[in-house]
Amino acid sequence: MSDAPERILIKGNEAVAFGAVDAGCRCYFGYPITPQNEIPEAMSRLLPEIGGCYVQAESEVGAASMLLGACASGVPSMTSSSGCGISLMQEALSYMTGSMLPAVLVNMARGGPGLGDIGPSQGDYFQAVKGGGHGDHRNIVLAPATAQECYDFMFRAFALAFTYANPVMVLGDAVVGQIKEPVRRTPPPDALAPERLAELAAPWRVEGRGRRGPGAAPRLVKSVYLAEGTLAARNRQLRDKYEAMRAEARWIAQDTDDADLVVVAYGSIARAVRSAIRALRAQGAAVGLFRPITLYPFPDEGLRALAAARPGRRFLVVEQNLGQMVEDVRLALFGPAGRGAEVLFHGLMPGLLADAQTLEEPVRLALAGKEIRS
Amino acid sequence: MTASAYQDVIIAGFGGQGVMLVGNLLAQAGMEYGREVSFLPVYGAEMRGGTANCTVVIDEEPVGSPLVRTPLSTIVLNEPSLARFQPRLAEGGVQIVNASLIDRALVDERRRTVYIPVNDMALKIGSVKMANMVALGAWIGATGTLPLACVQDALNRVVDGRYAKLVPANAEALAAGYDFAKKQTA
Amino acid sequence: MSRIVFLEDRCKGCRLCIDACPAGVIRPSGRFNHQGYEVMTSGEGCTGCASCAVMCPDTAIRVFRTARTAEGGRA
Amino acid sequence: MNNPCNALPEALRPREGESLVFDAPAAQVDRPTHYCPGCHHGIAHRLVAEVLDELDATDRAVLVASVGCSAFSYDYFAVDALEAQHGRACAVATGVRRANPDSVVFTYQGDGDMAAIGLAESVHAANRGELITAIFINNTVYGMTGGQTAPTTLIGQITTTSPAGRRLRGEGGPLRMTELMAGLDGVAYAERCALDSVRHVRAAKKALRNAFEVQIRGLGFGFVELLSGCPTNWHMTPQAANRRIAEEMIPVFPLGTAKNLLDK
Repeated sequence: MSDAPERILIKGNEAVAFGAVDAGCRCYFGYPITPQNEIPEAMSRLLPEIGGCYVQAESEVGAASMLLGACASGVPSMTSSSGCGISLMQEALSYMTGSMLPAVLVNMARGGPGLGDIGPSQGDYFQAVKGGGHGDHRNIVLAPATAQECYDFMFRAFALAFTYANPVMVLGDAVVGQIKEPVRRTPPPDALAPERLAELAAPWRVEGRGRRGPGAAPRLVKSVYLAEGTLAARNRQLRDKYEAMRAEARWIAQDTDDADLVVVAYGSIARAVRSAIRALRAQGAAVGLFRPITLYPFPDEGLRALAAARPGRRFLVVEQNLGQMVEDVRLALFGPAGRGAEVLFHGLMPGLLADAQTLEEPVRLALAGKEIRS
Repeated sequence: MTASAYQDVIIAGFGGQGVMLVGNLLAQAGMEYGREVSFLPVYGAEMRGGTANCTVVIDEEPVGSPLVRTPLSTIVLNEPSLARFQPRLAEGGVQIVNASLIDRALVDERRRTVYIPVNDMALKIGSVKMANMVALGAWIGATGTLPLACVQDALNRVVDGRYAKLVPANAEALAAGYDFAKKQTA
Repeated sequence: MSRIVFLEDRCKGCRLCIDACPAGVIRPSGRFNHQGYEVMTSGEGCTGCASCAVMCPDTAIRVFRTARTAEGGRA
Repeated sequence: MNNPCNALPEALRPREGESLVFDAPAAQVDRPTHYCPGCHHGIAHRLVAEVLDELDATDRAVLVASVGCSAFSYDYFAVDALEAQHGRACAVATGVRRANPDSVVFTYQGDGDMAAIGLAESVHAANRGELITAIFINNTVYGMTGGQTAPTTLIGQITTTSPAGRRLRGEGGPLRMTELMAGLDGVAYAERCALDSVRHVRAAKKALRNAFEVQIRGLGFGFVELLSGCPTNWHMTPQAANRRIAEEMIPVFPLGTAKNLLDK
């Protein structure tokens, strides 16, 4: 055996909780909803042991509002929910973006619209990436596919949230949350030490002015800007920040060098796609995988590079929804900097479980340039 | 990766038959054996019809899809599960079928099957609650995916500390199923 | 005698101080501050009880109390 | 902290033989408010600031502001502050106090904010016994939006959205927050006061002090309801508004301490 720490077999949801706590999270606010209940359950055990706080709120509205208060205090804090619960959090999410607060939210998405079901779905892509709340709020969105990534991405989420003073959402689904896999509980290379997070919050957190010494001026954390020109200035500041976030785009490209067809998929669906691609490549098909790790900022550059490297190369977007990320793929390839490429779409219906074998046929059809029926 | 290193199984039965526990045990053992594993309990629509099921994948490289449409093996503990998963079993795959609760006439003779009375065997060992362990033992015997001892040892991590005294009996149940399958396939 | 001082630029002319004064010494002045509110004025007889200041929503009144040297004695 | 008095011109300084017996508290920011003439928010702000100073809590105080006329209350308190969404102040304050247990946290909310859109957040924060102090301004209307019906509007009261007068059936009766709060196990102090008279204002200050003390002593949630005037939306003079509080509001919203764990 290597020197690596022991692997433990835990659910993605539990990995989220361990990752958050190890990354420095000290407050959790939530409300029960399937399929993410292992997160609050784990947090209610873990946080009190280390002097942190766990509060089961009266609603997701309350939970997200408590998160706002804890984040304004500069303490690494999070909430988690799913589907309809995340909808209820949109108000606070918009306020937290407007107030420039480092909130971390986890959405283990379930099927929708409405109450939907408790199975996996990627129907919340638009809500997560385009912003489900009011105003020009943008949030970094990370999309884990494995339990290990659930652990690792919590470090990245807190690091990004505090670096940019902006909410970060971790978007999984019922499969990512419920899958049990081996996880090594060791901080990933992009982790920021909890002391560093505290340093980043020191210039703006509310804490009682006396903590900053005698005669310190009071601080105010807010999103309202009524005086003429002040909201414009705030939005310019946010725009510049969103631009800077583009440097955080991450993706994984696998087997793309020789690929005539690149399948674009994220999260749990990318796993099924990867297995399908493995099987098809064994049969000689030239097909590869492009997996966005950040859904916002979207990895435009990576996609464009793939398109430019091999003109005529096709792209097939596979999502478990009616077609959401495909719009961002098209924007990347057809937008101002893109030179275009053939972009096909295959949608898996929410409420069904996606396996690799089912995905082989649409990929084969896309390779042959034939119509795919979702 | 070699083709033989990959193994997957769907374990299905009534809620309460311990389907999730043996799935968990298998994944834990696979991990301790140094393999990559995934264990996925299935919720929602899949829970209708009186069955609970989970999928375990064991591989030498990181697991891709944690779900399989045509499993290489199944463990079916009740009739609804047989009806659901027998048609999906991959060609050449093996199924462990609970003879205590499932009519032999329902078993597709073209399928490689270990037809084993897990409830009756478990009762003899001490408790019908260990039927799931007998079935998993039979699966180990039939597939050879992991050493029996490795799975028996993993019981110590999977069984809650409060029930530690039940570990030896569960290990015995695993062995009984294992021996049954070995004899049948010998 | 005690006295009160109005911060006239804070006064909004609500007149709550008039009702509050047990000595009845506060009345409108007929003058307006820069915001156009009619400010108050105080006549003789203030006891320094601060009731007006307690009721003032704009913290526009300061109260100075003179220590009484003898019962009924006034400066 | 600078005492505003020091900035006053010569005429406003004590003369020989005089003492300044009423001055602005240090926790209050020396600036004109945006409130209407005769609005009681100014009195309530000053009382809270006085209490913070007297309890030596100003330096560790955090104000959670609400939405309504008092949305900009943070402009008038010399303490760290943050904005909450409409109705969510008690939940936001929960987050602040839990994240920063050494702070003294208070919300300042109107009746629409706390008793309508934020009733759930308020009641549950109170029921959890959060160590925060909630100051609740009851003036029976939505002030900032122009005098619409509030949960506290009196039966028969005409508002812009109850033109025929509020009717119990279909529109509900005046919500009695103090009684509701006092019934919750997590609440350590609950009192209803009024700001219509000198005597009542002085009593209100005592209640506010108690409501902060229960927080500082870790006893539970502190709550004070302040019956306040809204001359603008009541369409009456400030003086008449005070009379309305005495004659119409207090009979419906009885004054007094509904719960006090300080002496136990």
